[in-house]
Amino acid sequence: MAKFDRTIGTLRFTEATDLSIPTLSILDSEGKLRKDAQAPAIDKETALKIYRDMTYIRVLDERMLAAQRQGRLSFYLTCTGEEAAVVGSIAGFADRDMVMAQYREQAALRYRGFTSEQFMNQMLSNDLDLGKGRQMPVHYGSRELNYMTISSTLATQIPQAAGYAYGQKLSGNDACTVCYFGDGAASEGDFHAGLNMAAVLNCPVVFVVRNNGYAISTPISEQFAGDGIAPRGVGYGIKTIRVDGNDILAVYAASVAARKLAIDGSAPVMIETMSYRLGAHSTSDDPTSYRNAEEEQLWAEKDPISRMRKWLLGKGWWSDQQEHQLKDNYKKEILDALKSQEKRPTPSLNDLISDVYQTPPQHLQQQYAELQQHIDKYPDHYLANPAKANGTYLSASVQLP
Amino acid sequence: MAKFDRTIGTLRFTEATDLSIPTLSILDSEGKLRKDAQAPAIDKETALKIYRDMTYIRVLDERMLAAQRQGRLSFYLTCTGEEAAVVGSIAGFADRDMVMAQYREQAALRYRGFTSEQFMNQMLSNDLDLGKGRQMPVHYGSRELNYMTISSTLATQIPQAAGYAYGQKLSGNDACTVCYFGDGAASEGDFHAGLNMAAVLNCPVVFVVRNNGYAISTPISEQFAGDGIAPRGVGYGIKTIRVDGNDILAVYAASVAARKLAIDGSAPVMIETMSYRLGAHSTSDDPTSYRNAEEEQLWAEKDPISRMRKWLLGKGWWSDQQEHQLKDNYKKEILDALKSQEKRPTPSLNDLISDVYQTPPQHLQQQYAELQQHIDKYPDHYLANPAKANGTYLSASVQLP
Amino acid sequence: MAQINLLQAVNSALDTAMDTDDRVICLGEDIGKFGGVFRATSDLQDKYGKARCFNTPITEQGIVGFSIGLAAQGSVAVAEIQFADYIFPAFDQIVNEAAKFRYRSGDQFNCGGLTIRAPYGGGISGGLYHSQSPEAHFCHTPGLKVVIPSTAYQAKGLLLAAIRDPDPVIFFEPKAIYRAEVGEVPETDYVLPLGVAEVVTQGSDITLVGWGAQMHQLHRASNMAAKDGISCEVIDLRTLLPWDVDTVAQSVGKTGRLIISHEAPRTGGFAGEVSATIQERCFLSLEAPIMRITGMDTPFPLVFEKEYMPDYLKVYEAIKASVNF
Amino acid sequence: MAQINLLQAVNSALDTAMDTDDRVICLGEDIGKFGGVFRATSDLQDKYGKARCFNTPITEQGIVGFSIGLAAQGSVAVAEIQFADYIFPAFDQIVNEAAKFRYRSGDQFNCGGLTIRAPYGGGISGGLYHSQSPEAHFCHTPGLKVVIPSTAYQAKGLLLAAIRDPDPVIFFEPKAIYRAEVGEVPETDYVLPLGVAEVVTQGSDITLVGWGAQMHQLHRASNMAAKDGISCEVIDLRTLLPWDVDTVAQSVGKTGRLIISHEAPRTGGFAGEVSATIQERCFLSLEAPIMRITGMDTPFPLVFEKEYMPDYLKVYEAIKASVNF
Ligand SMILES: Cc1ncc(C[n+]2csc(CCOP(=O)(O)OP(=O)(O)O)c2C)c(N)n1
Ligand SMILES: Cc1ncc(C[n+]2csc(CCOP(=O)(O)OP(=O)(O)O)c2C)c(N)n1
Ligand SMILES: [Mg+2]
Ligand SMILES: [Mg+2]
Repeated sequence: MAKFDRTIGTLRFTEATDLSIPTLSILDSEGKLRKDAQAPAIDKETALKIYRDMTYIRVLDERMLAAQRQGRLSFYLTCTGEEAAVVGSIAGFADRDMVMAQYREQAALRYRGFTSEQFMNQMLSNDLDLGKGRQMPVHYGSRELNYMTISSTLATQIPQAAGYAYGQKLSGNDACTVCYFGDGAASEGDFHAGLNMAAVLNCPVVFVVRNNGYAISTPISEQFAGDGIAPRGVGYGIKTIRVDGNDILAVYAASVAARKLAIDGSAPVMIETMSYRLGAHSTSDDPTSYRNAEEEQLWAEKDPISRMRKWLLGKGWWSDQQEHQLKDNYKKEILDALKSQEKRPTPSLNDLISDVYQTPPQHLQQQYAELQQHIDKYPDHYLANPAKANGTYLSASVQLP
Repeated sequence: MAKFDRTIGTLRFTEATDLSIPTLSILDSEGKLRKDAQAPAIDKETALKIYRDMTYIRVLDERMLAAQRQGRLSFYLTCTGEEAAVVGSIAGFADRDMVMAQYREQAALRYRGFTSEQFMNQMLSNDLDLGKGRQMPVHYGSRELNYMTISSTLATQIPQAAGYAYGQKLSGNDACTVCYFGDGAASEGDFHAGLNMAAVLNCPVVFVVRNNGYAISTPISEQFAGDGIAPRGVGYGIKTIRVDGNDILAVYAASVAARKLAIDGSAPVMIETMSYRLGAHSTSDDPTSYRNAEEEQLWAEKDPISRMRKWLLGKGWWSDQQEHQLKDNYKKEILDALKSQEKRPTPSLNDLISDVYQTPPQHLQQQYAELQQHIDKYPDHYLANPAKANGTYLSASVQLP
Repeated sequence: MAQINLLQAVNSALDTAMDTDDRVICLGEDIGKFGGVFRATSDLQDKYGKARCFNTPITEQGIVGFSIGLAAQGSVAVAEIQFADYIFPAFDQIVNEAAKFRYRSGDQFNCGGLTIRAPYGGGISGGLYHSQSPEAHFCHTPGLKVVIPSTAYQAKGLLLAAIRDPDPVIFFEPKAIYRAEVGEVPETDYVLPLGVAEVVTQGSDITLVGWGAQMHQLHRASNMAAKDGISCEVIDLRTLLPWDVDTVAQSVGKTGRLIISHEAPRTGGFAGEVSATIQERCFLSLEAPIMRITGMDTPFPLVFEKEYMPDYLKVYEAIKASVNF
Repeated sequence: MAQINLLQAVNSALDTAMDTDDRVICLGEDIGKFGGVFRATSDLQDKYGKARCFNTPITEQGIVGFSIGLAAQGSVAVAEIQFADYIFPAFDQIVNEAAKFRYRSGDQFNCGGLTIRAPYGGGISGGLYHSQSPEAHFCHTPGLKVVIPSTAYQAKGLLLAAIRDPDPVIFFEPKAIYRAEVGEVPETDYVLPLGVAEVVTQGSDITLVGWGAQMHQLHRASNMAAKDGISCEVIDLRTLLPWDVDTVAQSVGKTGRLIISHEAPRTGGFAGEVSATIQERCFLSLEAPIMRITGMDTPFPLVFEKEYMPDYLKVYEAIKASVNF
């Protein structure tokens, strides 16, 4: 706690430059260890799992973008460019840790074991969707994998994550919460509420801020005036680190250390991953109107996946042949899953009213009965494969979410 | 704007202690200039006006506390202990600057020229209350004095102040906004919204955070875990200074400098005044259950008014005789005003429905007509000197606001 | 059984809830050592420790967000909002998050362990920001339950039911009668059912529906009317969402007349919902228009609070008007 | 006069407002260079400069708070909330601040220069968080005005009126018909009155009341009913707060029947208010219960959006039920 006991007789304002937070960087752009860097302990198995999942998500994102263009799903949103920030961080946590993410962290869900079929079921709102067809594509959730269902409303998960972590601490189950959000979401009031509460109530939660330069069209220069998000963590009394988000080893090292600090110290930790959203915000967006190709090119050259590949190749843990095979397998796996899962039926009509409450109250049951009667009068008009309808319904310039 | 270009190869978390913000202190506890201090330029007239207004508010607060106990008004809330933080800051601004305060800054309103009668009119909800008897005591406002009407909802004025200042800048009228709030209010989401917007949109607003140790019963140790509020300002990229809030010269010097920075640089500035709420939170509160007498005593010895008096006496600008006379005059002025203004009638019944909209819409006129008919049926039951009723209505353990 | 007041009944319910279930956690502004500005959480921190009963920073959106997370994790979170007037910063967390948490996840996750308590209502010279009755805002939100007690006995039984209910509940407490309302309350553990109205007085000529502090105005008006030979059936809704349509419809089927009364402004208030629904259900039984006696369509005033309030005299006049229609 | 769509009409209104009054400022998430995610603010930054049309950080409570301050200072603030679903973080600033600003200050200060625009409603496969119709929450708030256009012509005239109105206005835009709804819209400056409903179709058997995108369902149902020989009077409320009771009451006095329809969930929706009020005003004229055809009491669904929505078939069935009552 603050003591406020240092006094000074001369008037001087403290400025952002008085707190310079450096960026942790371990792998250079060629995938070599920096000379002054301490590489984290990472075994081959973990490294390859990380690499495979990053690659998987890159392939999934490309396939689903194409599928969206074909009208096979209504909406999609890629993680492209930020794979190391997401996979590198989640790899530092245990499976029992709860993940509360924003929406661009499908790579973390994959790392936990989400299957291609499960991704498809959600995006296609079919009868096997764990979310019962209620949310737009990419709003995943899995109780089994400790991955909280995504909400479109930005930043709401931040104070929730603090509370979840507090509950974990009380339960004494040696687990923490990892909470992801973007540079834009960090402007919401809920960010402030969540970080301050986490700090003063000693909640074991690790906040991973994905600073990717943009919030839809808004560059970070119009989102904040300070030195990124990291100094805010310091202001709340939270141990904070900034990392090169395209450097898998830096992200991983910071995450492993952060988890330990959070659990051993019963305290929040913040990691700011500096990266770039290489793709559009979503399939409803076209970034050419608000940023230039050079900037994109600059960042494309820093691609986190190829940087990690170079490192793996250097260590002799990976080969070009394995690379080709892996990608081909993923392409096939994903396409097969898309084809099979899009044939599945929609959830049952009753899922329109179930789960509003644990048990549907009388008025809702009555509304449902009336609906059924009505549908019986116009059987052709309703229940007509709505999953298909989704594909064409959205206007191309509607930004969702 | 941030460049994020400093990298580092070793893992290290940045902590609150990495940014140490000192407290500006100019007058020592004996009212003498600190050796290393640069005193601000302040003429005798300004100094005496500041002193008189601090003294006035101390007297007003004492009188109104007593009046509340006598049942002459329903509620009251003192500025005691923080007079230097409030008067010292407002003295650094121009009369055309807008003040957007929390509720404990009556001293700033006095500095602008609010009369004893005006204070009474508001607290007694009489026909001359500028607020037309609609708000609880201490919710002052004066268009003439550029003092925005107080709202009970904490922190809402913070983003509003940013917007107000933006408007001032566009109007090009060489004015800024000064926005007061407490350590507790700084936890609200609106704080975050307001400060970040002010910074990134270059609004000439000076935020004065009154850190007085408590928010009702909650000590700052349960309000935040960082080094007070000041580092948050730095995080937003706002020039920030912490001052001894009981040191009139430190507060004044910082405020004069802050106003200049805000207007010349079209940018927000933050001042954190370190002080103590010497009294109860309000007349509905009893602090003995949550803090101890020693702590109160410690702070009572740092009383900002007597510290300033010592300085004035040292400079030969003030005498004990002047002191007695001033206090006697204020006591009389205040008591006379209370007596005369409590005899005044209440506002007109029509003020129940006016100002909801600029022009009362039809449904409201109709509700009013029905009310009038109803009152005509029970003339003795309604309109029975409600100002008097206020005095007895409140339960002593209801915290308002 | 002891005679205690409504505030003590709330405290007793919290005590019982914490005592019978380790997972119950109370949090809010000033609710720790201080016991809350109204003292509803008195002694709980001493009894159950700082980990289970604690002060939060002043951030209603944070309090509710944090409590949702707690509940999702498996705790039972009882959050206090210091005044119902200050619940609005938490509106998004309540309406977009708590209310939709189970639905959007396909029942994989829920925050049913969440209860939000807030003192509400006028009658204490609180003016705009210490007097509001915001229940209608929440009643338009599927996924929430909204409960308001009017007696000490109800307060304990309904609050325990709310805390243990599998859905998120907003529990508004009528602060104007926190102390004035005194009754027999068992020291033991008991619950009253949610979603069920209470017919407090049987009658045959007209039905009066209300909740919370307003019940006392209805009783007083009903007594006045009785002297005129008018028999009022008085119904306390107790739960507003989901509300007990059957009980009200049955009563209006019998009396043919209905007055609904609440302190909140008329337009968009919950009386409109009750009126519209009963009109649909009892159209052919109605002998006079359903009437609403409510606060006026203004912010909550200070000096003219008495004139603004839907008091027993206004209800009494409405009873006569309805019966003479 | 050009044929333009509703979205272009909104853009044209903003352009006209900024052109005719220097004090008009547009702000919101992504509304600057990008022109907003729906392009409602296209070209405005180029035309009027970054000082008068700018991106804000992502903080709805900040956007509204900032805009209140701007308006209090003398600017005319037109804030965009990217989706009506995201207006809830700003609820406190809207309900406790904007709505009460003039009243609490005794008319010393006001924020009448504030207009909040937000695209609302379903029909775009948006699911829970890109489909909501939150108008009823605001209609229960004295001090606000709530306006919803249903055509391109209305959109321009009502938005200009809202921006110039001396009170804070919430302006919800029916995004499902942003492009589909095309009509003749003058390029010149014009306003349509707030608080006045429009009788869009005259009829004698039954009155249909709605607003926004729902008007199209009403028209379609009305056409179907016409083939059955039922003559519908269709009324577009346009302003919900304060709403035009007289026009609706007059119509129902004539037809004796009323259906109100909205997309928002039934319970606590604004149809309840209209029903309750008209029942009070037209009790003796009513020949059938007033009916409400609305969204269901669930969060807004995705796959079953079509089933959830109060479409023309549901309205048509209700018309028949009412007439055959
Ligand atoms: C409360 C709220 N406001 C606005 C939006 C609309 N919206 C969706 S994504 C987005 C940008 C978020 O940017 P950032 O947090 O940086 O994440 P990124 O997309 O860059 O990963 C916005 C404004 C929303 N979903 N929720
Ligand atoms: C939104 C909101 N939440 C809660 C309250 C109740 N309340 C009134 S004053 C107060 C404490 C504020 O403390 P601080 O900001 O430190 O100011 P101080 O009283 O110390 O000057 C609280 C919690 C309120 N008025 N508004
Ligand atoms: Mg971003
Ligand atoms: Mg304080």
